[in-house]
Amino acid sequence: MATNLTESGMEKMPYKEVNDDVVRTMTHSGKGYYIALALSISVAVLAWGLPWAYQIFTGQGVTGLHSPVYWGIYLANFIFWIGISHSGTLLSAILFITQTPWRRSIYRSAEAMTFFSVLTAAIFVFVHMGRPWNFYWTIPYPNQRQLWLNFQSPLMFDVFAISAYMTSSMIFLYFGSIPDLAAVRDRVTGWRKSLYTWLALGWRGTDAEWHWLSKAYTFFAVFIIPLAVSVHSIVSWDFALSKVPGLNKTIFAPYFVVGAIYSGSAGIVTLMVILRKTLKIEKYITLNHFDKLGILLLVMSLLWSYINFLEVFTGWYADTSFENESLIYRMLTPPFAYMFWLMIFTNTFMPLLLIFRKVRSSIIISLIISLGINVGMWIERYLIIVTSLPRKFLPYAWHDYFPSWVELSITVGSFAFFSMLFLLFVKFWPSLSIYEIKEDIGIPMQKEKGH
Amino acid sequence: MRAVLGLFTYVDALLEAAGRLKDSGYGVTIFSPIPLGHEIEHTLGGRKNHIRYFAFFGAVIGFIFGVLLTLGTAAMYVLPRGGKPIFSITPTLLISYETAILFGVLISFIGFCIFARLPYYGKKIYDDKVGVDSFGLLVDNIRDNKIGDVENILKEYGADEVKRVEEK
Amino acid sequence: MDGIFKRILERLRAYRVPGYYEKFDHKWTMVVDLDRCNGCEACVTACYAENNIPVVGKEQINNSRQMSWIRIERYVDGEYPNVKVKFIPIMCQHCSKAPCETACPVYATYHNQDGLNVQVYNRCVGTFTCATYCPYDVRRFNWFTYKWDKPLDEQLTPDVTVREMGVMEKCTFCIQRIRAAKDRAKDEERTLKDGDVIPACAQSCPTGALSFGDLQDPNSMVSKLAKSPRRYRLLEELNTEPSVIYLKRIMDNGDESH
Amino acid sequence: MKRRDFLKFIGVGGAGAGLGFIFGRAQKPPGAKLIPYLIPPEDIIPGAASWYATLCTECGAGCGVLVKIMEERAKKIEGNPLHPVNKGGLCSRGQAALQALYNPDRIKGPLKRRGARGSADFVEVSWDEALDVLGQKLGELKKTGFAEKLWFLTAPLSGHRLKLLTTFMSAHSSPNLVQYELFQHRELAYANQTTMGIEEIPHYDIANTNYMLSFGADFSGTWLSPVNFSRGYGEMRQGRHRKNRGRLVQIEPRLSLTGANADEWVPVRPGSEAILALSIAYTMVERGYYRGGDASAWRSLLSSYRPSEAALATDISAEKIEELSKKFAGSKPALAIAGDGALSYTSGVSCAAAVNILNHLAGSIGVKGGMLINSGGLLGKERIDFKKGIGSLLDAANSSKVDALILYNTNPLYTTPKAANAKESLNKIPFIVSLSGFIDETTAMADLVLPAHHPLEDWGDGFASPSVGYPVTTVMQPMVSPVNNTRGFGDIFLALASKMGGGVKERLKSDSFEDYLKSGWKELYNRNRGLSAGTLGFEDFWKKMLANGGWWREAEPKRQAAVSLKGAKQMLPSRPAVFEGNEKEYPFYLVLYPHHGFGDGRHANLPWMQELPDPMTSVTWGSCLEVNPKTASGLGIKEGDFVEVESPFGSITLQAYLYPGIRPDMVAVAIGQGHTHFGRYAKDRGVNPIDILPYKEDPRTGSVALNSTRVKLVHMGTGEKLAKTEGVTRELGRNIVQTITSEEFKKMGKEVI
Repeated sequence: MATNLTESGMEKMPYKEVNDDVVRTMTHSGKGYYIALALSISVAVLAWGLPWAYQIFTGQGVTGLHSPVYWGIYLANFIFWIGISHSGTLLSAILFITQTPWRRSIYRSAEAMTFFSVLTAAIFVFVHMGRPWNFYWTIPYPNQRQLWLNFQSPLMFDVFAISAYMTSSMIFLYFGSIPDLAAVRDRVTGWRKSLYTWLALGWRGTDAEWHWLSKAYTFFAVFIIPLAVSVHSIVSWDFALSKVPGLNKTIFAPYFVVGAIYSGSAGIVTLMVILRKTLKIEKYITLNHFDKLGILLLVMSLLWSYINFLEVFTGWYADTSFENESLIYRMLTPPFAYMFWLMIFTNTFMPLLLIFRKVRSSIIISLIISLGINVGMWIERYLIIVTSLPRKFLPYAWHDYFPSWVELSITVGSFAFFSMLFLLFVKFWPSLSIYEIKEDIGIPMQKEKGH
Repeated sequence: MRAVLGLFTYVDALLEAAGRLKDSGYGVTIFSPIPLGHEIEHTLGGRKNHIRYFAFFGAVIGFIFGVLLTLGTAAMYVLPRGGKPIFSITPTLLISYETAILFGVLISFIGFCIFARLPYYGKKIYDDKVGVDSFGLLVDNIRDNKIGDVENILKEYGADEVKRVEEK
Repeated sequence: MDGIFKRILERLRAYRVPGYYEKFDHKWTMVVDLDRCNGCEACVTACYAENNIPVVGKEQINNSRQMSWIRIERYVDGEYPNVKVKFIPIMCQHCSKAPCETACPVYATYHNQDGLNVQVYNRCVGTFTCATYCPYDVRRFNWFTYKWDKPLDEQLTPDVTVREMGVMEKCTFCIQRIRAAKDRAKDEERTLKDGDVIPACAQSCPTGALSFGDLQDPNSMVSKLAKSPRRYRLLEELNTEPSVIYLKRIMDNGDESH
Repeated sequence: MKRRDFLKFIGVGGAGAGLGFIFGRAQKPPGAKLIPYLIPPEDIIPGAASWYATLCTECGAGCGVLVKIMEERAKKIEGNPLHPVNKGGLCSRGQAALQALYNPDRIKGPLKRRGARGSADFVEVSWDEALDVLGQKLGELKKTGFAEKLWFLTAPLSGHRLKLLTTFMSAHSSPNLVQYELFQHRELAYANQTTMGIEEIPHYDIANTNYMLSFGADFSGTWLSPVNFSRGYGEMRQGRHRKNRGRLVQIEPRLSLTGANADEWVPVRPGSEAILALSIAYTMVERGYYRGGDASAWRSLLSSYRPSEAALATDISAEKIEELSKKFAGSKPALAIAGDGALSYTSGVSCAAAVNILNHLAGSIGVKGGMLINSGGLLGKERIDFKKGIGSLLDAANSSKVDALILYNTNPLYTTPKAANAKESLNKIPFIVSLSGFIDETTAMADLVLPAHHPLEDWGDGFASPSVGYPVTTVMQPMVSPVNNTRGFGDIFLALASKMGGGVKERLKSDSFEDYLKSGWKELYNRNRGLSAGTLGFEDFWKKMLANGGWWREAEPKRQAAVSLKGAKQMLPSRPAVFEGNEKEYPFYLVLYPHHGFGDGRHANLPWMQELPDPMTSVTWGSCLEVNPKTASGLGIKEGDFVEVESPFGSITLQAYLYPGIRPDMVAVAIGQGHTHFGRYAKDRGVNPIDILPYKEDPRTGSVALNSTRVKLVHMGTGEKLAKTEGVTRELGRNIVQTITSEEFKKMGKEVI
């Protein structure tokens, strides 16, 4: 270790400083934090809670949906948030198995992002329902209605996939942070102490506990990767199993999984930039992290662009009136044409800049590119649904779709809801993994013999 | 019986002390803020990994639960739909795949709690400094007369602090 | 305990065959003779009267939320003066391989013993999947709980439920008339004969374009009409196997019309 | 609290901020009332339905219907399968009759005017008080010797209701009973009378014809008897007993619903249909297809309609005329008909005569598949009094010869152009009584409103005109007990007669219209052997007739008729119909047609009719201006843009609809919308195109011409979306409506059945 940089590019510091920094991020919250929290809670309630209550009481008619476009912006949001959630799986599980060093300081908040975006997505399932007060009919429990559920329906696959994914990502997040909760438990007082004592399950850091933790953690990592891939292909099968000309394509499962990982990584880059600035943890998330994330984004953007081109190409190649109409509607008729080309610009051309190291290691440009990708990916989900459903088989029944104010305000509300959850997470949970960073710094040895 | 807790800053010193004490018959537990899996294995010998079986059986049980749920309910209330067979393979496999992973995760988490005997909120021997930067070595079931030798060994290997703790 | 396993095993063997459920009691079929249909929309109003379909008002029609279970589609090709107008009445096709049935998570729509694609209103949770999967766009949704101004609700028939908001609905081939005809046949101890059941639209059609009957009964009018060389089915290439059979319209492609 | 409401409260609705909102909104629905029958009336079995036969009065066709009654509420109207006019079928307006019965805007009881006339400010009065006021007013008129100053304006009536009314008016010694309606087919009756000497409108046997020339007749939509003609159209196309498929040629400037189903569309210039028909007739005589004795006389009579000259006037090529006449003469039996589209010009009656000439030359009068002559109904012939149209009433009112006017089932202020300033004339009438069930434009001017029953609550009968070759009578019986405090049409006059006493009272002695009807029928029963055959006395006959819905007996129509040369000579038009407004300033013809769902505007207050998409434009809840896409692009008009349509007599503004099936030099608007009163569904919705027409009454027939002005279009700018249900009407090669050519169909040979 000639230079005093750790493998992941952080410069070494004593263990104690790591503990202090993490506890500082949790206990000291500046005025800015409270303003942000208050803002996000109020926007979440006003932009999501009230319009939703209004929609429940007046009926789904307040949205812009109609025949033949029965799925609209709610489904686009649902897929967008499920897509963002695959970032956690990628960062913490896949990179954990491949032992990449630079994941150590960012995987915890990535997992948190997974869990919160799955939560937001799950709530969208209820928002888009026609009669949400009967939601419990979609849960397979023994009942006296002499009726079980149609397990051949893609919607039932969704119910299972999302609930499995939500529980396993929650366990994955909680399980990985038990040692940190114990470390924080020893440093805080008052109600926080009783909270973390309860949460840390009496962890003492004995070698036996560490042994079982690392073993179980490997299994979780192994389990959650195929689950994430299956969740997003199931979400894509809601559309691919239909007979709508724009949606009925076999490329949809890989297309959605790649799109998910792509938008997830972009989400992580955005989050890391914001987290780094607000929590003043520049020491831990260094430019090397952004460099590596940049490469990841570049790879994913090329993969996504290939599959997107493939989807359009197969549609065009079939040359049936059904496919052509939905392509023309998506690529050439305003206002969808503007959104389509904006998406192509932000998702394909802008990330090509990440080839240059200078771009990758500049925080501002990475932020702009990742925000562009987030916007682009939302537009992609929105376009998939909203430009293929109005152009189904019978031209007489074609009607265009534009979201109403209720839908738009609920979309804004969902972003506020996500940021509210994240702001609470930062204060109630160690957002950096203390023991992983210490491991990264290295084990204090008396004699400098090679390991 | 009595117990002694020694706090070290350097891991190699601690491991040597632990090896020596273990050879002379004392029960040794090592506290550390970071997982020392490999180092401990070299000196004190590795442990078997029982979580494997939990994960495997959890997945199998989950798979069976999924199959039973889909096919069993279809058999109980026969409602034909869309010309599809009542027992169709693909949806069953899909749902069993999901439940397999779900049960796998849940049962291996339960397995971890069993082996680490974790959710235990009673009083146990513990020192706050272990969570930050020092490494603890707890030696227990020492007969009263041997207390002195154990403490000397610990100091000999450079323990920063040696404390007698009550066995609870 | 072995009773249950024996039942499941026995069903396992029986249900594996995809076509297990060919043994429906009836194969209700609607034959639409497009050469007779003149697009006068008497069937649309008859359906409104028979099935308590709500009137949604101008603003909802602007949002394309009309609730009619049967609609007359009009395709106008050619420029003035060689304008060719074609009408086609489209209602739920009651497909025997219905994409909507497999999609509904709560069995709100399934293929019942009558061979009809049944829509169960009180089970519907409103996930819209069936309407998205239907290639014929014939499903209608109750966007609001629609009101009937005071004495107009006297006209609501008790045979058909009035749907509340959040429920999907579609043409049911006047299932209340099928049930009533079956009851009458049972009271008179005879099996259903052709012409017992006639939906409101077929009954009111002035040109006799719509005829309805059971395809499984060989000497019914529909099975004779179904053998006509002019028969075709809408969007047959999607192999949903619809049970509405259209008879081609005779139209000279207008070259010698002027 | 039901479980579902509980779930809505507790959590699904979102955070507490929303809860206040939730509590405010959720009230429980009012408890529904059970049926408290201790001793249920004999035919009320809760849950079981019974069907009663009656007459549909929504348009003049007079189809027989069955009404499904459950727990004393009318649930559904279906066609009466036994009735010879509609044989079980029914049009959408017939289905919607229930909505008029249970309409929320029906007048609840007799009203007396309180505010200024026309303000529709009424006060409820009791029946006795209202009848006293009317009886006293009529008695006063009779005493002062001005009995003839009582006018009665009604829609065409038939059967015993007309008989009662004529006896009442003659007892009151006033000859001024005016039967007037916008689409009353006066031109047809007049042309038949002058050319063939028969009054009834003949039965057009479409089911058996091989080749049909339809001049502006939208017979599957709104003309004459749509259900009967649609049944005929269905048989003509795919009748089981037919050897080959009939052909339909539609000759009209704007493609109507019938035109859309035709094999050919001949877009003739508006107003020149008569010239085209006569030039076809001339070519038939010229080419020798007509071998009648008086061929030379016909040739000289029709000499001025050579195809070469006619081509200029009608904008149809001479070869086309030759081809049409060759086909028309060649395929026996052929049939030519003239509908409202071709007859409502200033000299529209000439086209009806021209069509009679065509049928005569083709030898299809009185022949199966042609024009079958109807004989008069049981109560003798109903003669249309051509002298008594709306014009006669307005002139009398202007010269203050009218002291009291009674209105029934008619809305002249809506159906007459503003140019006739009917409102001022009505204002001159001191005392106006309306028997309408709704407050429409004319009833708003009334001083006294005596709401008559809706036909489904009332007794009566009707003699179908046009009938189906043999006389058909349909009986109207009350389906449900009256919904509001209204009285039967006959009962009002019987009560009035007993109140006024004197001559009127002896002439109308029976105490209720049901007895009057029954005694009338008893007379008929005793007079005609045909009725009494196979019945055990009058009561049994009466029961059977009520069960079947009427009385008719199949008979081969044997009456013959022929077009006389002299009669035809008077009717020949010298030039196409004249249009007001000069060509340069008002470049476009304005053609009006009855809306598919509203007829002449009488059904605009039915929600089902407002929501029924128009068959050719799919526009609902409003009006639209149909304009040719090329003309529209020339003026920069896109769909949904507001366009001001200005004629020399007024202007209306409505949204444009690009309609390929219309001539570029004309625009078309449907009649039916644009009501200023008439209930919540019809009020202030769309525009009434009749307002901007000139008041051109044809002196011979007394009917107002609808296609009689030119207009200019002013593009007002983009409005909001047009409320229509169609998406894209191009088929894009997706084979949705698959077609085969007639040769392929012939090769298919006899179909299986």
